[in-house]
Amino acid sequence: MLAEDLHRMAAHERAQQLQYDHHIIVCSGTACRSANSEAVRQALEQQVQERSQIGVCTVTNGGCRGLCAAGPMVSVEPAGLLYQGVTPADAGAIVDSLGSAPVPHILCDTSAAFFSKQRALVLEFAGNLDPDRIESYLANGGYDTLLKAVTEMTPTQIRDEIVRSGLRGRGGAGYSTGLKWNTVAKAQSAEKYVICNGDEGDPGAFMNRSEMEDYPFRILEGMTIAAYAVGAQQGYIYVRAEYPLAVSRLKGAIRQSEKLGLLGNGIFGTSFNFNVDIRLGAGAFVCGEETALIASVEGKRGNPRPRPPYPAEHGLWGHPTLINNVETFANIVPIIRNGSEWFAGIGTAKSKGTKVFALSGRIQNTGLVEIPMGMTLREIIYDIGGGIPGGRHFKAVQTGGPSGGCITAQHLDLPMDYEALMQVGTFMGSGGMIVMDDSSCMVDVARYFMEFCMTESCGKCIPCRVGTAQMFDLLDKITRGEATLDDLALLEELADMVRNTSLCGLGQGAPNPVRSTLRYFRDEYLSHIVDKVCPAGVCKMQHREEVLP
Amino acid sequence: MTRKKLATVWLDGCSGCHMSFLDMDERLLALADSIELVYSPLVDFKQFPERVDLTLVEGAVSSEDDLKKIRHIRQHTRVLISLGDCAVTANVPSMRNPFGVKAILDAVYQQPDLLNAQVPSEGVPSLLPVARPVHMVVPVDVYVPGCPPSADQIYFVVSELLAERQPDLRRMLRFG
Amino acid sequence: MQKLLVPAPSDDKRWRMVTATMRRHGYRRDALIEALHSAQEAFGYLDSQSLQYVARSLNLPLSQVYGVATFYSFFTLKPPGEHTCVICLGTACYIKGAGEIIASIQDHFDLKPGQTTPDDRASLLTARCLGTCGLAPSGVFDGEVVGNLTPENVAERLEEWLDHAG
Amino acid sequence: MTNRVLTLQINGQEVSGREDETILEVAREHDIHIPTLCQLEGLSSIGACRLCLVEVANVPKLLTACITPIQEGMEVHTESERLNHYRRLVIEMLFSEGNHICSVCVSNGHCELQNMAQLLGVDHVHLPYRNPQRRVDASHDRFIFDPNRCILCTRCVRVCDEVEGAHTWDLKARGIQSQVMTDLNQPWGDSTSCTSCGKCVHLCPTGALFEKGKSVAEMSKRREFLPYLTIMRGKHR
Repeated sequence: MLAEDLHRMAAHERAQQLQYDHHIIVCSGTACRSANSEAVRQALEQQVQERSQIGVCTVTNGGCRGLCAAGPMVSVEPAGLLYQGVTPADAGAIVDSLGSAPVPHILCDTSAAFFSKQRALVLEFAGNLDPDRIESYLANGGYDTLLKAVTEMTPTQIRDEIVRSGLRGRGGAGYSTGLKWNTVAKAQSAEKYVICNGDEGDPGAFMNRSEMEDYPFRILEGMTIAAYAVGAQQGYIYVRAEYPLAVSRLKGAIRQSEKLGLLGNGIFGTSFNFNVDIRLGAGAFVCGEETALIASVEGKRGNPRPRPPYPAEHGLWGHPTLINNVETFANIVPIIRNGSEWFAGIGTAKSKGTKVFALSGRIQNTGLVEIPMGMTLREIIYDIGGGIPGGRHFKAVQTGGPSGGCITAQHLDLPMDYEALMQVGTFMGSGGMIVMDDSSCMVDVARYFMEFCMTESCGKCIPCRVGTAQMFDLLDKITRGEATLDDLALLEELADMVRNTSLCGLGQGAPNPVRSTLRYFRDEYLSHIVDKVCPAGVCKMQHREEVLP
Repeated sequence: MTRKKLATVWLDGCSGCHMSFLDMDERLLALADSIELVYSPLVDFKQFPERVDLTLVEGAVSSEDDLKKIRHIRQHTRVLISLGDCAVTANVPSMRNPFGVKAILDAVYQQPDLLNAQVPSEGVPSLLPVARPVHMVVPVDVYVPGCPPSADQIYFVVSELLAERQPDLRRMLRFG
Repeated sequence: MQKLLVPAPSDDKRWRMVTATMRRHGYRRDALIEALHSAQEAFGYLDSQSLQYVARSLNLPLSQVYGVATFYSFFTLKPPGEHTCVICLGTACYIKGAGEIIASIQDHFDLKPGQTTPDDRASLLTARCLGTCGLAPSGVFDGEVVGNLTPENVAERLEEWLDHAG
Repeated sequence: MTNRVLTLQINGQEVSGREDETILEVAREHDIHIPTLCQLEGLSSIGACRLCLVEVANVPKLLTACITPIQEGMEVHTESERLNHYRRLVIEMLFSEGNHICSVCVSNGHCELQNMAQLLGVDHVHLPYRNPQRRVDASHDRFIFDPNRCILCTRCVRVCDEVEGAHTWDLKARGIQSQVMTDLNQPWGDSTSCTSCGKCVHLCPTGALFEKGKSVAEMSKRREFLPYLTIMRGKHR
């Protein structure tokens, strides 16, 4: 495909779309699907037919609107209406209302803070693209950026743009994306690889799932630009097998892109070749760690190895390998399209751009939100998230998953950026935000995360293998009301040791939930240990006359 | 000079550590000037005294009786010494731990070829779910691993403690 | 050197799927996980015949194949029941009571995570996060994601499966 | 490949080494002892046991000496109260993880775990013992595998793969559940790939792998073959 073909296809699709007066878009993300959005779409199609609106109105699949708990979501364009909790029985009313007053009982207020306070960069088009059709992507400027990159820019220029944009890895650690690209570009090797890390294993995080489901082409385009910028010929997308919809969307996207020559040899008539393959994860959280992920792509047990050497120099099959998170790749197109200055204008001094968070737990609006870096936690939870339901009180929010920590009410005005989170003892992580209220026991939460780390530990290094099991036993003992203050001291000793001596990020981060809850909720630990009482009433304490040591 | 009160205790062990204690031979006589043996399986005192300066404990804590004893002893002892691997690691008595008490008792007392197979329940203290090292039950001041520790090592530990010094023999001793 | 292809263990048509996956990857050793995914998709689980076939075809040591198959929790070496119920134990689901759901299944159906009912009708599994936290607590019933679970509606579904047994 | 000579400091002592050498290799060449359990010259290094962690000036994290290449001007410290504390905990973790009864072990007196505990001054284990139930495999004609004594150093796995080329051993499961096993997790004696060469037995640091017929304290291991094999293989390359 050449530039003319791209533009012709896009124009054709736009013209097609203009034939219709109304577009009804049904969210086809995993959450809405499980709320029966497929049946809603079929009902809408049927109603369009029955009411002789064919040719006037079209019904298509779309992406996530963010408000996952209120699904299925249906939008109507160009009226800009959004419906929530739609059932097949509403289909007739929706079709009847086209061009006149909206259906009131399912109408969603898009002027609410949930929508107005967000800033969509990664989640651009707010779900209006049909993730199954490359034409839909092309009609909205898709692959224009790749065209610009490979025909008007040198690899160095692209990397400079990424460096200047200040983009940092969205997988959690926040390393400069541009510097990482430079390292891979400078490494001498005939073979280089680009890997998209879609092994979103944090329990409570689903940003990457949604990004892969809704924007498969955007991710491919970002990867392809990255490959061009670092000199790679082959890419892999490593996706969890637990995300079947994301896998099938990505497979479809690869197939369609290959068919149009947007992947393969001689992209846009240049000498640049790039192919992408999908590798399925198989249920191992540790594979989110770069070196373990590489082992897994090579078909091996997902054991990490000590770094250095870093994958950027010595990665897949020993070759320089660029590994970025799904969301990092999703940011590439807007940066190259709009320029690094534009991107650097969003966010805080050291954290640029936006971040997608998955809000869940004890919060009114569970779902996916994208905010500019630097927004306060209070705005996220109370304005966007709609606060805590059931008249309960906010207690803490866990970020960074099992390697992260909690943020408490005293830090509600903390601006969300990499450094600020680090200061209060947690970290950005991939963007899971689990809200807890006064019905949650923090010791129980710490125990939950330790159990997770224990079962997800690969077992290679001793501190993580044995330490997580020992710490889990101690936390379990505390939640049973059988622990002593000596056990608490031992827990703290192990937390320090495991953090400082484990081989990879999983082990080094495993004690974080314990350390963080001990820092802010030590009194809860003490009441379990000394008074044998769980303040939140979650833990079932064994009241025994004499507890054996 | 008042002699220090010394006790030795035998929990779940083979008495090998006590044999090693006796192997101090003539050095026992030298020690006798500065210690008074107030309680021991080697002598005939029935009651653990109110105040003991040094208590050497052999054996793991395996039964209800062991547990009661060691708690009492800890309360009445200034310096408690875990003597030998059974006291320090639970050693051989701990080999039953993975299997649970019932499985062990059944394996020993409920074999099909035994006449009147039955688990003894009278006159014997019941077993704890697992055999534990002494320090998992009460605080321990000095550890002397070894199976058994040698007479030299025991002599060194006791004489250092008599001189009110913390014996540092950690790198000289090993398990087993 | 052209490696001789290993014949499939039987003429069961499901082997074709496994063979096709390995062929697509040129019988390269790094196709191991993909091949295991295919075998599990075809047969529902990985038995020693599947493991041996994959090992021989890809020229991999048996112990390496077994090591990989048991490292990843997605793979199972036991045949699952006719129906499977996966309860998500992700953080959001846990905070919203997934633990109680598991406990109630255990109480009512005597079924623990990883187990199958004695009549092989239903298996209970857990997942580490389905990524549907917005619907927490959620689960997967025979491949269909279901949200807002309660001990009651889960029991209802399980009873439906088990009732049809006879 | 050029092999420049770099100079660095270990424990305040000026030392030098080739740029492709690790901190551990250079330390050993200068008779500076860094404790290790999983590492063995002649096998690939995996950095798993964490005993060889060292402090390096201006590096916030502890570095794995067996894997980290030296750098010009590096200031390495191999001993400190903190390192010793961590190392003792590693040893305690191993004792708490398995069922190590030194007094009745074939390797009593010849065991690297036992010796390391002594060297590091571990005179008791203050972590709770986990008492796992593990089955001994005595199905092989000549050898026995007792997983109760296994510390998962994977020397057996590595020597079988890298030196013998049989790859009979590998790890199964993961985390605290992991264990070494043969072929498809079958009895060792039924393994079709095992050549009965015994290299795994002799490289095993503890009494987890031993020869049949050996009694308490009788199993000392012979390792001379490994450096020899390594040198010979190097010559052929």
